[in-house]
Amino acid sequence: MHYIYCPHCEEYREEEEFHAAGEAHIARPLDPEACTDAEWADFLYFRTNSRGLHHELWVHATGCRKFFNMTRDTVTYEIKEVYKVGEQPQVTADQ
Amino acid sequence: MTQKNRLQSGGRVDRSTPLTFSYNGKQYTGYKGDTVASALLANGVDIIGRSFKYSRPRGIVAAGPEEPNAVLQVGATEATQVPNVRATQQELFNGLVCESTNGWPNADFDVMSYIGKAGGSMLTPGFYYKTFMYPQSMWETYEKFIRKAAGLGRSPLENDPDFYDHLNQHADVMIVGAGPAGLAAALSAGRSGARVILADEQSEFGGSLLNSRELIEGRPATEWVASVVAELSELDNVLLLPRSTVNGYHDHNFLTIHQRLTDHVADKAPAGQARQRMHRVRAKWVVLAAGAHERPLVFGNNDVPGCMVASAVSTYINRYGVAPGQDLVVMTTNDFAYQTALDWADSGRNVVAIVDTRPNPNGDRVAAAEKRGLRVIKGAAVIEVQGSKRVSGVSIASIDAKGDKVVGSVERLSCDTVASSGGWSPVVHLSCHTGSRPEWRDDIIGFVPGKTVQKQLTAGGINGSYSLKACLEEGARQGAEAATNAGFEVAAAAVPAVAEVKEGAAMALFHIPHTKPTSRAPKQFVDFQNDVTAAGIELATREGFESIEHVKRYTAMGFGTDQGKLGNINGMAIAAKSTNRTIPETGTTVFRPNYTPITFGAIAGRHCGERFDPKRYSSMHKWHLENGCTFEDVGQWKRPWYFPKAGESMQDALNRECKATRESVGILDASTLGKIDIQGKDAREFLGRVYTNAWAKLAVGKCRYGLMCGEDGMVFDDGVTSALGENHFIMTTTTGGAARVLEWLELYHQTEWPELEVYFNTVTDQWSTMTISGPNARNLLAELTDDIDLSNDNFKFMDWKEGSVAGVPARVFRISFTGELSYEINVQANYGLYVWEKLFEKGAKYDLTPYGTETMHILRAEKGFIIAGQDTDGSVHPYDLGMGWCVSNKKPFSYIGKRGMAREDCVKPNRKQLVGLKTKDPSVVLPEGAQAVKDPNQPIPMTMLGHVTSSYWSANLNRSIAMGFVRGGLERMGESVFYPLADGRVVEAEICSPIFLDPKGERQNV
Amino acid sequence: MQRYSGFGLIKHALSYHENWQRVWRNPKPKKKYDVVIVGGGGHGLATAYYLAKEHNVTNIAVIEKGYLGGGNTARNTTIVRSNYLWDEAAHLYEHAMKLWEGLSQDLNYNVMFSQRGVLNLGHTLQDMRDIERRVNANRLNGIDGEVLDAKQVSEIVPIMDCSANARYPVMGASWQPRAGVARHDAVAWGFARAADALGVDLIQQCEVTDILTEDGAAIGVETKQHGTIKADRIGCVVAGNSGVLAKMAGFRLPLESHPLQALVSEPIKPILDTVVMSNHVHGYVSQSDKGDLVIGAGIDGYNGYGQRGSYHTIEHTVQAIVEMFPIFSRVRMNRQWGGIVDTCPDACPIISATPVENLFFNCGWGTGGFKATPGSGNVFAATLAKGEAHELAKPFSMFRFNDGSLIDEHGAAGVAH
Amino acid sequence: MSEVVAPEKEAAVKVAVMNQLPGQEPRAESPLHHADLETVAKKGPKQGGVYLQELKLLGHLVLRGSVDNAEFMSGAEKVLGVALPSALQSAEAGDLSVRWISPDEWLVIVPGAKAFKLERELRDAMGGHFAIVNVSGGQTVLTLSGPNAEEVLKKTTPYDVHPSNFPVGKVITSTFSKTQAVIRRTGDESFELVIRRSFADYAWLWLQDACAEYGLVVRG
Repeated sequence: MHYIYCPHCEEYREEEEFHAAGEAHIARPLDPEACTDAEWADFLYFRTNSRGLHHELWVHATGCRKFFNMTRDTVTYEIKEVYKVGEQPQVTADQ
Repeated sequence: MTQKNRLQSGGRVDRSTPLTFSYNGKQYTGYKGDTVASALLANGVDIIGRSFKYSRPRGIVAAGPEEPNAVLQVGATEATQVPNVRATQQELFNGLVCESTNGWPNADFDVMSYIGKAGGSMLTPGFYYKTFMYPQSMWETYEKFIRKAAGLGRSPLENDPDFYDHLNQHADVMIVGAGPAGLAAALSAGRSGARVILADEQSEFGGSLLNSRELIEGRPATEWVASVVAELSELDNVLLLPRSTVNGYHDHNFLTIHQRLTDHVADKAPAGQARQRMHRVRAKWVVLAAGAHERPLVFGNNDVPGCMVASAVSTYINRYGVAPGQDLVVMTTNDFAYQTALDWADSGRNVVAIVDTRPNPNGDRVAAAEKRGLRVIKGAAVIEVQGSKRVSGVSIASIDAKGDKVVGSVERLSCDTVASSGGWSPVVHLSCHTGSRPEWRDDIIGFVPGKTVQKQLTAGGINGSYSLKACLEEGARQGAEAATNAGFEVAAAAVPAVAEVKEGAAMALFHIPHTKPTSRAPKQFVDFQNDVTAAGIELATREGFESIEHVKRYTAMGFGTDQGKLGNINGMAIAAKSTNRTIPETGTTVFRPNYTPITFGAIAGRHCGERFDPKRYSSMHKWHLENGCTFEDVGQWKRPWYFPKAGESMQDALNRECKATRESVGILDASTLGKIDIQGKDAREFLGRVYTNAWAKLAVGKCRYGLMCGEDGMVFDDGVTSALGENHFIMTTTTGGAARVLEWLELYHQTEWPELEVYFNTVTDQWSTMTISGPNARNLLAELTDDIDLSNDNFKFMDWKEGSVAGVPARVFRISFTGELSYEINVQANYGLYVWEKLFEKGAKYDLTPYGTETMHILRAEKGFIIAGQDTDGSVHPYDLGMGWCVSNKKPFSYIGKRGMAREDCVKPNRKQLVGLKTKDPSVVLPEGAQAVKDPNQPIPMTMLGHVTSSYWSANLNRSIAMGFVRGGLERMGESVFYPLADGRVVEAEICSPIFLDPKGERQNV
Repeated sequence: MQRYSGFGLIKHALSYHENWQRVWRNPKPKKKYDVVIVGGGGHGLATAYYLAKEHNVTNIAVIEKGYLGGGNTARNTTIVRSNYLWDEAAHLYEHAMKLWEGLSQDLNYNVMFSQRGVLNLGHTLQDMRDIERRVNANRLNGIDGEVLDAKQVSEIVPIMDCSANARYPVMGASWQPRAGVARHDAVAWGFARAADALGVDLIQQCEVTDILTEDGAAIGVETKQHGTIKADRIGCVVAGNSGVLAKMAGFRLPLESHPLQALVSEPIKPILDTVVMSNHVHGYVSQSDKGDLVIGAGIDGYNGYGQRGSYHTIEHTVQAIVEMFPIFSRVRMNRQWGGIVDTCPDACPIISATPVENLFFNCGWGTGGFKATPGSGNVFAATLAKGEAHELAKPFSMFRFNDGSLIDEHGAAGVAH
Repeated sequence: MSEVVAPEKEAAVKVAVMNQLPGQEPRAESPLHHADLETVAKKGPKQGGVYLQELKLLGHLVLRGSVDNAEFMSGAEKVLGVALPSALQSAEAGDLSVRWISPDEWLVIVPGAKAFKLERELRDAMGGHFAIVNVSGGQTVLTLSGPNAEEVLKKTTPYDVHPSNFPVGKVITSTFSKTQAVIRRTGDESFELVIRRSFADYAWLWLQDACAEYGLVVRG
């Protein structure tokens, strides 16, 4: 039962206020027509699905309705950091 | 009936307040302060139930949540039945009614026991898996008997008359357990000013101190408890929760507490009171002070009533003033149980012997017992119990130093009670809930909480610290540390003086050897509730079930309602020994929530019945109710479905509504459609990216229909969006899709295209929307507006105008989902009902007819308009729907869905495509969901071409109409397909255009 | 293999059960196998069994990092049904159903497959349309099923609230009589015992740390406890951990692993003798032979390998159960737990070759893998034996996500099951 | 209707601003109109642990804009008489109050009749990229007060409403039972809830049930 710091509301909120929105940093190809079917599928469906550190997108659904990123351990469920959309994670697996 | 085992004095029961209760139909008396278990023991009740596999008589063995046998059906009425209540935890109240859960005709005399005795030798672990296989057809029959034999209590058959409650709590320090350690922790933390919650499952605080005769500062420990509780209750930053079990410990220090508010008062909660309450706690720091459970030893016939856990015997004597027998034999591997012998002796009963498995025990309690002249037999053990419905004696024998085998001769002692102690198991349960694995410690012969990522501290028995002094010190220290960590600097509370007791070393012994091998010795029980024996565990390992998880699953050890609190460690020890491994090598035992079982109703809380899920209403709902509307659930909304008049069938009503709309004018409450206000200079660009069609040239004052797809190119929503201004649009969505579409827009704006200047706001609830549709729509509207020129030239189809309707400022959209001349009137919701009623005032002369979703569906189907979610299923793109006209691939930006619908499989020929369907027999209405085939006579499995998505009787066309998917359908106009139905009929239908009425669309343009 | 029977049980009772043989050996792994199957859950063990039984490939190892059947096999709610919507899925699950129907005898191990029927409730008009569509498709595919109205439903489950004043009244249901439940542990043990008897090496407590490849082809696995184990073909059947193994082999899968929770009540006397599922109020329940009400919770939205989920998911599920069965309000929840489910975007599995030659994956069963156990193992065995997908497995290639030929079973998959 | 901007009159209208209020005659009905709280108030108890009142038919304006947009921020302050508050804060000026909703969103509440005029003034005073949406008909305000009001909120929202975390003036949007609400502490024992219209009946149903044990006093 996660306790999540919303970087926009700037305080901790209960998980019930949030939705997980999948893996973070999956940018929409700038020129979709230039993508092969396989490349498009990679954007659309294929995921790293990390066991351990995972960068993911959440939305403060019943709060400020803003999306933000989170680095979370998918085994211990520890939240290592939250950061705004457009920012890069400080905590990464290769550290 | 006299309470023959009740002592003249002593204990915490109130002898001046007798309580009567019934057990298995007999009346008994107990006292205020009793549990059902202590009252039954006081009354000399030995047999509390029957074991489910062997149907052996069972008695009470423990005094707390670890009790495996005393599991009763409680409840005076059908509606208030509660199955599987632990007698050791149920406080006695006047009029309580309880029964044994197993045993027929009754627990005392039980026929099954003979079958148990006869068949018992076959009921080994896994016997289910090894038999009942032949003949195959018989299994269902066998299973009925197996199911009957299983299960404990029964569910009530009437609805629960009580209600339950939730409270969200936030604490700086959450302390679990109000024994010496927990109380000391609460003192430290409480004095710091931190928000503290102290919860304990028992009716009063004090934990083990309530059961012992230890002194604190020279006075009875309970006096110290009282003084601490008094101080804590003075602090308004401290919340004290008795009768409150912390049943679950979840990630990020979220804990659930199950508080029993009225179960000690009566079956049914007093009027207006919640029966139980769940506290949902988010704690900065947690102190686990849950203590430890004593382990019984595993020996022959150790389940005969009269065999108890040593500390439980002391508890019944010291806390309840009950000595559950006359002649006691104590068997122990440690010093603690000597106290039980002393308690027993001091209660005036006879201690036959203390049988100590250690060759030369030393320690203060041993000395005290010997000083008191009690017989202590060293290096020996009780290898077997005599008696069936009550202990009548024991066989004891010397055992070797390792406790592996019997050495020397067997002596018999007669007694009626056997108290055994194999040492203590810390209550590590909660610490396991978040995935932390307990660690074995040889010095305390038990598991303690393992490493955790939670902000958790532990104090007292849970750490294997069993002396009162250690508990108090650890509690005070950890309470202070928790508060300090939570930001409240504080020193540990001073610890009161207690006598130090010297403990001799305990012996690591779990399974008492017998003169015979385990497989042939009398049954030696490990898990009483599931009838798991030492022989069973050895058999499991012999068969190759070596992982402790396999052993548990194969034997069912630990799967009972006590979750193996007494048995698991003994079982692991036996499994370890029989596979020549140490206990830690064998594995650990990980506990999951709940610590003890929790009422479903309490978990559900108030979210039941009409509060299960919100019902959303439009401003006109009251009118709908008053006008006999039948409603349809659409998402959380209650939408008008149809408006039957007296005596009308549904079809009658629909026919009337449909005709009235096409012939005069009908009205629909369309308020539930999602509405999103879009402002910003890039609004147009944004629309162009999320809709499949073009938006660049939509003039202010105009409306346009749009399709929304996912990146996979599949349609997921649709609706009309109107240009209110150059930089201002209002988008409509499906009723069910509103929230999803808004989040979709926000997702793309916030993550992909933040540079676009646009804001989205929901205005679904802001506007009441009423659609008047039909040839008389204009005439009706004209009577209510004087500032809108409704002429066809000025106010064209797909225009919107602002003006007043019935004197209320309105936005009127000339859009049509029925194909008729239609106006969608939007007014601020505060005026919705007013305008609606005005429309009916003026509408009378046009026979203005209210219609609901069903007529709307029929009318739009006559026009071949789709309903997203009914005619789409997430696997169809616009071209499959024959809606290529709604796709613009000239747009510079690659809108969402464009690439997806260009994938190989999406452009291949012969996909399933949406077409109209005319049954050959116009009177036959195809069932929605019917599957099409080319040749109805082909063998099964048949090749299916697609299914019927929408199908109705059209009163206007006086025939049935349908839409559905047919493989390659758009190229197969005029061909026939066949629908083999469940009732054997085969319906032939012709593929046609889905536009059944007014193909040129003239009616909406008049 | 020591044959099991009622008579045998009596015989053993007379000898104090001292002569029962091991159900499986504890072999030391060989250096090389024809086929190595990674993952000793139900699907992996079934794969090994059918490889040995139907394809005469017996030089097989099943490598399990924990204990046999200790993953989702041990954690699911044991529902078995085959009433899926799309032909591809329906044929696959029906293939499994037919195998279930003789499984106890085939394995000489009672998996307690109990065909007590499954109800999928409908609470809205769209639910009922979807049910009609699915049942019609099932019927023409040769799968038993019928559409029931609310009255018929309440006759089958009189203790359920089928009244009109429920928040979401029951409008009807689909009913598959041949569906039911089975004893999950027994399925794994039965397949393991039978596979072992056919010579399959079951290697427990052996964790794969790498997949060894040589110019684009898999040649074996590296293990923590037993070093290198070579193989001509490798089949990965590791459910929630599929992504981890794919990473070792250097590719990604269209999967995300989520926590899926379940819970049981205390054992009570028989009161519910069928399986009831509701997508709309989001709960489903059956009663085990032990008497527990076995209840499945919804899937948690975030990725998780922790074998535990969030409490409010449990709350919502219990609310749904109390909404459907108000009389259970005073019954008590005994235990809850979680599994790791590997979910595909179209709620259908992947049974497929991979970008790495000789490496095959069987995964993506999401919340519904148990019911497919024998069928999954059976078609995957054929796939591994021939090196190309079994006819029934072809539509479930991982490459369907490239061309877009998904098999969207979200409707039929519905709630976690 | 003189102030109405009819699109066809002003060719290049950027945003359609509309006075949604009629004259006196048409009857307005708040989201809880059907519950007839006036009668409940008359008939019901006068003393209890929780006091509930609907502040109906107020003017609700949603302001959207970036804090980096000086014209937006200063324009708002000029017209409102207070600066737009920062995260989780609220501000008041006379009969006007403003709540932070999200980093680019604020909710202004004024007497119903003032909403349109205020929107006009704000639009005139602001520049750059911003949005204003009149949601007066889409939501309503409930006040919850009394010695047990905080306890009722603890049953209703997982948010920590203890004064140490939720002091007077603080405003949050959070889960409200199974819907959501904007919750503001207006006093030691008083709170303001902003509820969406279509959920108002559910909120009313919920509050009646959750307040029962303390005694609910409805104020008309």
